[in-house]
Amino acid sequence: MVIGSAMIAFLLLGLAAPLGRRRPAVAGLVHLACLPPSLLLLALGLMHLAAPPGTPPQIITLPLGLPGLAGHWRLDRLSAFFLLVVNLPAVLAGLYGLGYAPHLPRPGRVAPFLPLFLLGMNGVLLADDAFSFLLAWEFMSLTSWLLVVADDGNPEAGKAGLTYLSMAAFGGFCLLAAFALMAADGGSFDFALLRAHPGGGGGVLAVLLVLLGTGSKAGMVPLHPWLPLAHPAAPSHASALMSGVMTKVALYGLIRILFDLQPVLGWQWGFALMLLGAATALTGVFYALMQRDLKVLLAYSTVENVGLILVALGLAAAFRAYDQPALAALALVAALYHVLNHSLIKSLLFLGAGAVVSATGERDINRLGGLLNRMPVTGACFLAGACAISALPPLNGFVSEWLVFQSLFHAPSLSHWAMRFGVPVVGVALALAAAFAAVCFVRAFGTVFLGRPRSAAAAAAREAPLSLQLAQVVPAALCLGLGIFPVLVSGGLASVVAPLLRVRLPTALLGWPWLSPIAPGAGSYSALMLLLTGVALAITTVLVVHHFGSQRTRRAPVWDCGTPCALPEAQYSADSFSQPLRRVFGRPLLAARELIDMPAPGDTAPARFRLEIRDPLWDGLYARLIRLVNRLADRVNRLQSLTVRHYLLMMFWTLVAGLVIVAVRPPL
Amino acid sequence: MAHTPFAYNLAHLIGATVLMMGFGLLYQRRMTAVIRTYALQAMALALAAAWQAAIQDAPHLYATALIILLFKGMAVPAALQWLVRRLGIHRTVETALGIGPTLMAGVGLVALSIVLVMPMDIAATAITRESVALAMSVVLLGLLMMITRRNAVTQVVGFMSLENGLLLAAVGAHGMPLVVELSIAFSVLVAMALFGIFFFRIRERFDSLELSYLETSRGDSQ
Amino acid sequence: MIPLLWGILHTLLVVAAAPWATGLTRRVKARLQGRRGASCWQPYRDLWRLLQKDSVIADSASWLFHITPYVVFVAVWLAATILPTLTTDMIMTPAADLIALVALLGVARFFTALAGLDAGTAFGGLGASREMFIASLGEPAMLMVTFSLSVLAHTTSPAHLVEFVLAGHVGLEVSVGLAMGALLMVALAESGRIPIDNPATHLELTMVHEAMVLEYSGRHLALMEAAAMMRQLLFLSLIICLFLPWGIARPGDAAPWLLVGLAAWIAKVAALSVVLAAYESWIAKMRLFRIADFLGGALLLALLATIFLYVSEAL
Amino acid sequence: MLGNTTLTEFLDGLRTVPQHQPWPRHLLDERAWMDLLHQLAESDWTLLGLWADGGEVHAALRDEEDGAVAVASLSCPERKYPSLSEVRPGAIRLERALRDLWGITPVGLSDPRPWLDHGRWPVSRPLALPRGPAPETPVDYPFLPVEGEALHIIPVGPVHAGVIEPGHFRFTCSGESVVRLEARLGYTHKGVEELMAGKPLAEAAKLAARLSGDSTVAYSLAFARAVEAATASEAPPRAHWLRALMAELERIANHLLDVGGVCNDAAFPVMLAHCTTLREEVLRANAACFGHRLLMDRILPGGVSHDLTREGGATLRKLCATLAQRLNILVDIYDDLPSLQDRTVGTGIVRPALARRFGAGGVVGRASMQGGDARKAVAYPPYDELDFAVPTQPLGDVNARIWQRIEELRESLSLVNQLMDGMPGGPLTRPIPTRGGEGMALVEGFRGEILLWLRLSEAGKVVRCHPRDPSWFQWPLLEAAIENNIVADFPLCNKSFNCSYSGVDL
Repeated sequence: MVIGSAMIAFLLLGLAAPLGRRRPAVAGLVHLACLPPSLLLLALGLMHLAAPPGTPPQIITLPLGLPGLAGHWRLDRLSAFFLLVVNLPAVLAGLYGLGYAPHLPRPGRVAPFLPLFLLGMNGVLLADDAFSFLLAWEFMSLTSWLLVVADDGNPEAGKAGLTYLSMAAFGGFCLLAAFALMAADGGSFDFALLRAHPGGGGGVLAVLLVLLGTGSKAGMVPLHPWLPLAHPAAPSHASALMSGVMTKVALYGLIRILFDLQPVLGWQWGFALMLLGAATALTGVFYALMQRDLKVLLAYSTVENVGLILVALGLAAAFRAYDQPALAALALVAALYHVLNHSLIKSLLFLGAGAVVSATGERDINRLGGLLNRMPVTGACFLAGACAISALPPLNGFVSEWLVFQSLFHAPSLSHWAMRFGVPVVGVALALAAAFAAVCFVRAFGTVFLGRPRSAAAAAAREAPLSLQLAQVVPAALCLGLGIFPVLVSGGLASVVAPLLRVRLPTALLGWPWLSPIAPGAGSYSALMLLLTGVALAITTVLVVHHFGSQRTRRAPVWDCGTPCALPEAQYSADSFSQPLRRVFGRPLLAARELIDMPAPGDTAPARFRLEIRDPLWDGLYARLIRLVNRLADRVNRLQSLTVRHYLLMMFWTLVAGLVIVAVRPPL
Repeated sequence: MAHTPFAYNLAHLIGATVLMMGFGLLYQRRMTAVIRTYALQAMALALAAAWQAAIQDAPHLYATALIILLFKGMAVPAALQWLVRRLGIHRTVETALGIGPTLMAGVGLVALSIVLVMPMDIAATAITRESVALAMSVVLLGLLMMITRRNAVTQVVGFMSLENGLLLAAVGAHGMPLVVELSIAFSVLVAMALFGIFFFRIRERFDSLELSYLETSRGDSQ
Repeated sequence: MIPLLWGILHTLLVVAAAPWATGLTRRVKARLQGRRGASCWQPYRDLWRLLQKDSVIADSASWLFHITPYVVFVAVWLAATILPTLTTDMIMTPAADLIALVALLGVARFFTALAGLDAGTAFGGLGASREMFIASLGEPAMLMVTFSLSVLAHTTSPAHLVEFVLAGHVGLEVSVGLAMGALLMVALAESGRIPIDNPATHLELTMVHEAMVLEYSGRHLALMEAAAMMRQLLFLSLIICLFLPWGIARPGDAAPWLLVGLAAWIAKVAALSVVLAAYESWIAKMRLFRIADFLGGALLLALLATIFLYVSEAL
Repeated sequence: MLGNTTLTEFLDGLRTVPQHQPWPRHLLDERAWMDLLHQLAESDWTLLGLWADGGEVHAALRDEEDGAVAVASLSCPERKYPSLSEVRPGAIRLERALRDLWGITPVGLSDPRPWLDHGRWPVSRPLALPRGPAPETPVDYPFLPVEGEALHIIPVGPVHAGVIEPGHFRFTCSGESVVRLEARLGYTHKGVEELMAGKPLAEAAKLAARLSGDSTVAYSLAFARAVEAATASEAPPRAHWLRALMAELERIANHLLDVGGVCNDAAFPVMLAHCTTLREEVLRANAACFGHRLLMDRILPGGVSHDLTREGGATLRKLCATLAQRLNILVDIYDDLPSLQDRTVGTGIVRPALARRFGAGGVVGRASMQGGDARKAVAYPPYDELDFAVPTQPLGDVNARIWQRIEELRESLSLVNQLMDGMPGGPLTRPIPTRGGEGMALVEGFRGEILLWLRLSEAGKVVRCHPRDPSWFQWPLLEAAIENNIVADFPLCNKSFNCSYSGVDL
C-alpha cells in the first residue's frame, strides 16, 4: 500500500513535471516533491529492518505484466536494506536539487526524469519476478540515460549518452537471456519459483550472463568504460544518484540472483568474482588517480569501490561454497556495509563536487585551489567524504574496509590451492587500492580546496546556498555516525544476511562497543573507544601545549624556503602530485610516456612537455569492437537497397532455419 | 630420526634466507652488490649445511659447509669482484626485464614451486615439502636471473645461485655422500674458469657499449 | 582498575620515551661518523625550545593547517597506545588491531600531506606527493605483513599476537622470517629514515617529510616533530612486539614483572636504535624511484610469507 | 681561408697592442671582428674570456691545436658590438653581464634579459662612464618559457635551508620530471672590478686573494702572474715552486671536501666526516708551514711571503703519506658501496660535445672528456718541469666527476712530493718594477682555469682588473645535466659541479 502510493507519486511527478518545464522554479518544486515518497520508502525500509527476526517478507501481486502473468512484488530484508541505500541519497539529492536544479542550463530536461529514475530503481529492488525486474531495470537505464544527455549543449554528454545506451542495452540483453535460461527449467519467471528450485537451469551460462548484465551496470572491469563518461555528464545530483546508488542497484541484482535465486554455485565463481573485483578496484583507483576532471575522478573511484564490494561478494560466495556460512556472512555483511557506506560517501562527494562546479564553473582540478577558505562548509564536508572513502578511522569507510580485510584474512583457510594463492594476491590488490585511494583523495582535496587559487574563478568562489550545504552536512554526519557505531549497523546487516545464508553473524562477541565478528581474540575494532581515547589525548595535548608553550600565533606571508613566489603555478598541480605513481605504474598500465623537449642551456626557445596516455583496454578491446561494428554496419547497410524478392528470400530462409531449430531441439 | 620442530624450523629459516638472497640477487642493480649478495647466499647455504650436519648427525656435512663457505662464500665472490673491477664493468646490471616485474615473476615462480611440491608424498624421507619448495624456488630464481640479466657476470652469478639451490636440496637430503658435493664444487670451478675466459673475450664489446647502455639504463628512468 | 592505570602509564611512556629513542639514534650516528654528537636528551630540549616559540602561519593556509599538528600527534599517539610495549594487559587491546593501527598512521599521513599542500608552496606539494607515493607501497606491505601474521595466529590484535608467539605456537617459521624482513623494510620507509628519507638533510629538493612540515613553526612544529619521533618509536616497538616479545609482562603477572617488561622494552628499543643508526650510517639514500622497487620488494616478501604458510600448514 | 687557419695566422696581420704580455692583444675593426665571428663558427678555438674595458670589448681565445692564446679587442664607440653568443654559447652570460655592467650592447644576443643587475643597485651600468639611473620600478625578470599542461614551478633559493651560497634555481616540472631548469645568479655582487681600479698593487693583491675564499691561492697566483707579465718581471724560481706547492695543497683540500660533500648529498655523511678530517689535516699543515690555514695572502706579486722550513717539509711529506693511504681507504668505501654508486652512476650526465661547446674546463670539463688544464696547456713554471698526467673521464656523470677529483687528488699528492724533491733554493721575492702595461694570466684553480687580465698605470697602480672564474662556463652545463633526471637528484648534480656563486658575480 505504502509502496504503491510512493511509486505512483514518483510516476505522477515524472509525468507532471514536463508541464512546467518553461519555469525553472518548477524544477525545484519537483525535487521538493520527490522528498516525501523517498522519505516514505526510507521509513518503510527502516521499519522492515527493525522488525523482529522471522518477520515474513511482504508480498504483493499486481495484475500487471506480460499477458497471463501477474506482476510480483516483494519486500524482504535485502530489499528493505537496499531501499535504505537508494532512498537516503535520493532524499539528499532531492534536497540538493531544490537549490541546484533551477540553475541548471536546462532544468526542464532534468526535473521529469529524476522521479522516474527513482521509480525505476525502487522498482528493481521490489520486483519479484523476472519480467517486473527487467521492466524496472530498463526503466532505470532509460531514465538515467535521459539524465546523462540532459545537457544537450554539451557534445561530450552526447557521446557519453551513446556509449551508455549501448552498454545498457548490452547489459539488459544479458539479463534477459539469463532469466530466460534460468526460467527455462523452472518454467516460470516468478522469483518465488526460482527460489524454490535452486540450481535449476541455465547453470554456468546463466551466471555468466548475470555477471555481465549486472557487472556492466555496476562498472565492473572490463565493462566499465561507459561509467566515467556517463556519470559525470549528468547534473551533479543525478551523478550522485547514478554513481552512489544505481551501481548499488546493479549489485543488488547480483546479490539477489547469486545469493537468493541461484545459491548453488561452485567456489570458482567466488574466486572469479574476487579476481574481477580486485582488477576492478585497482583499475578504478588507478584511473581515478590520473584524472583532472573532478567528477570523472569520482566516477572512477566508484569503479574502485564496486571492485571492493565484488571482492567481498566473491569471498562470500566462496565461503558459502566451502560450507563456512559464518565467514560467508561476515563477507556479505562487509559487502553490504560498504554498499551503504559508498552510496552515502559518493553522494556526498558528488554533491560537494557539484557545489564546487557551480561555484566556479570549473571541473578541471588543476584550475581550482584554495576553496576551503571560501567554501568552508562544502570543504569540511568534502574532507569528511575524502577521509571516509580513504578508509580513515573513525569514519564509516574504514569499518567496511576493516570487515572486508578481516574476511579476506580468513579466506586462506579455504583448501583449494588456487584460493590459497589467489587470496593473498587479491589482498595485495585491495591493499594497494586502499592506499591509492588515499593518494587519490589527498590529491583531489588538496588541489581543489587547499593551496592558493589557480584561476580567477576559483579565487572568486562563494559558498553554496543553504539547501546544498544541508544536503552535504547530513551525509557527512551520517558517515561519522555509521563509523562510530559499527556494531549497530553490522547487527542490522546480519539480520539482512541471515535469511540468505541461514546463519546470523555475531557482530559483537566482546560486548557492545567492540566490533568483533569472528572470535573474541581474533581482532576487534571499537571506533567509539578510539574516538573517546583520541579526544582525551587531544585535550591533554592541547592543555599541555598551551600551558607549557607559547599560545601566540602570527599570520605572515608564506615562507617557502625564503623564496615565496606569487605565481599560482608555484605549487604542485594535480598532475604533478600523481606523477611519481604515474611514472612507476603508468608506464606498464597506461603506456604513459612523458615527452620532454629541453633546449640546450642558453637557448631561449620554449621547453616543451607532452604527456601521452593511452588506455590499453579501450584500444585493445573497445576500439576494435567499434571498428568491427562499424564494418558490420557497413555490410548490413547494403540490405537497405535490396529488391523485394531478396527480402522475401531472407524471410524464407529465416523461417526455415527457425523451423529446423525447433525440429532439432530436444523436447523440454 | 625424529627431529624437533625447532630443528626443522631453523633449517627452513636458513633455507628462507637463501631464498631471500635469491630475491636480493634479482633486486640489486650494481655488480658489486650482486656479487656480495651472492656471497651472503653462499654463506647462508653453508650455515644450512652446518645445521643439517648438526641435526642429522652427519659430520661430513660440516666439511661440505666449510667448502661452501670458503669456496663459494669467499673465493668465488672475491674472484668475481677482482674480475669485475679488472674489466671495469662494476657499474650497472643490464636488465632485459625491469626489477619490479622480475621480482613479481620471482614470486610467481615460488608459488609455482609450492604448487608443485604440495601434492608430493614425502613422508618417507626427512626432506620436508617446505625445504624442497625452498630449494626449487632458489633454482628457479637462478634461472630467472640468467634469463633476465643480460650481462655475462650476472648470468654466471645466476647460474651459481641456481646451483646453490641444488646444494640446498642436497644438504637437506639424508645420506648424500660428500663426493657429490665435492664434484659440484669442482664443476663450479670449471664453470668459473670457462666464464673467466669468456669475459676477457667479450671485454671489447663492453667497452664499446658502455656509454650507450649507461644512458638507457639509468636508475630512475626504467 | 589496574589495566586502566597501566594503560595510562603506558600512554605517557610512549610519548615520553620517543624523543629519547630518536636522540639515541642521532648520538650513535654521530659517533659512527667520528663526531661527539649531542646528548640523547637533546630532542627534549629542542621540543621545549620549539614550544616556547610563537607559531607563524602562512596567510594562504586554511584552518586545516592549524588542526593538523594536533590530529597528527594524536593519531600517532593513539596508534602507539594500542601497541603493547611493557605488558599485553592493556585496556586498549580490543579497541583496535593492526589494521586499525595502519589506518591510524594513515590518518596522520593523510593530514600531514594535506597540510603540506595547504600553504600552496612547491615544497609542501613536493613532500606530500613523495610521501603519498612512498605510502602507496609501504602501507600495503604493512597490511600484507599483518595478513601473513593473522593467517598464522588467527588474530590481528597485536596483544594476542604477542600471546601467540609467547605461547610457543610459532617457532622460527619461514613465514615469520619473511614477514619480519618485510616489516623491517617498511619500518625504514614509514619512519622516514635513510635510505628512504633523510631527516637530517638541508637540501629542500630531496626532502620528503621535512618538506611537508617546512611551513610549520613553534608549537605546531614541535608537535609534528614529536609525532615523527613517536612514529619511529612505534615501529621499533612493533618489531619488538611481533618478533621479539620475550620479557613482556602478561595479564595476571605481578607488578615486578611489569618492571621487568619495562626494562626489557627499553633495552630492546635501545638495541634496535643502535642497529638502525649503524645501518643508516652505512647506506646512502636511494634514488626516489628506486623506492618503488624497495617497497614493492617488501610487499612481495610479505606476499611470499603468506604463500609459504600453506606449505608449512600442510605439514 | 676559412676552416684551416690557426689563431695566430688569423690575427697575424692585425694591429697589436704594445706591452700586452705574455700573449699578444690585437685591435680589430668591425670587419675583422665579423671575420672572427665567421672563423669561430668554423674553427674550434676556445673562448677563454670576454670582458670590457672602457669602450673596448676584449675576447681571449685559444687555439687548441697549437695552444696559441691571443686577445682580440674591438673598440665600440657606439656602445654596441656583434655578439659572440651565436658561435660560442659560453659567451651568453658573459655578454649579459657585460651589458649590465658596462652598458655595451651585444648585437645579436638572443637573450635580452639582464644577468647580474637585478634592478636593486642604486645605479645601472655601474662601470660605464656616465652611469645610468637606477630603475624606478622593480624589474620583472621573465624566466624562459615552458609549454605543457599542468606543470608546476619550484623556485629554489636564493635563501636555502642549508648554509650555502645564494643562487636561484627555477625548475619547471611535471611531478618529479624536470622539464626545464634555469639558474639565476648574481646575488653576491661586490663590485670588485671597480674596487680594484686605482688600488696600489699590494692592496689589489689582497682583494684578489679574497675573490673566492676557497680559491684564494689560485686567484693570488693569477693576480701575481698577471702583474709580473704586465711589468715584464719574473718571480724567483723558489717562489714558483712554493706557489705551485700551495696551489696543490689548496686543490687537495678542496677536492677532498667536494668528494665528501657529494657523498653527503646522497645522504652518506660518513664519507663527508672522514673527508672533512682529512681536509682539516691539510689545513693544519698549511697553518703550520705557511702560517695560514687557507694560505691567504701567501702569494704576492713578485714572489711569496712565507718560506717552507725543513720541519714544514717534513710535515708535508708526512701529510702526503697519510693522505695517500687514507684516501685509498675512502676510495674503496666509495667504490664498494652499491647504494652510493646507485646514486652517482648515470646521474647528471654532461655530454662531451656540450662541454666542448661551452669551453668548460676544470673537473666538470675533464669529467666529460675535455682535457684542458692550464698547468699543461700554459705550462707555467714550475709545471713545465714536473711530471704529471691530466686524467679525464669519458662518461660525464656524477660518478665521473667524483672519480675525476679522486684522480686529480692522487696527481696532486704526487706533485706535492715532486715539488718537495725538486724545490730550488734562492730568494723568495723579487721587486716589481713600477711601470705600466697589460698582463694576462691563466692559472689552474681547483675548479678549472682562472683567467685574470689587468692593466697597470705607469704609477704601478691597477687601472682595470678582470678576473674570470672557471664557473662561468660550467654553470650553464648544470642546466643541461639535469635533463632526464628528477628534481630530487639536482642537489647531487649541483654538488658534483660545485661551481662558484661568488666567482661569477664579482
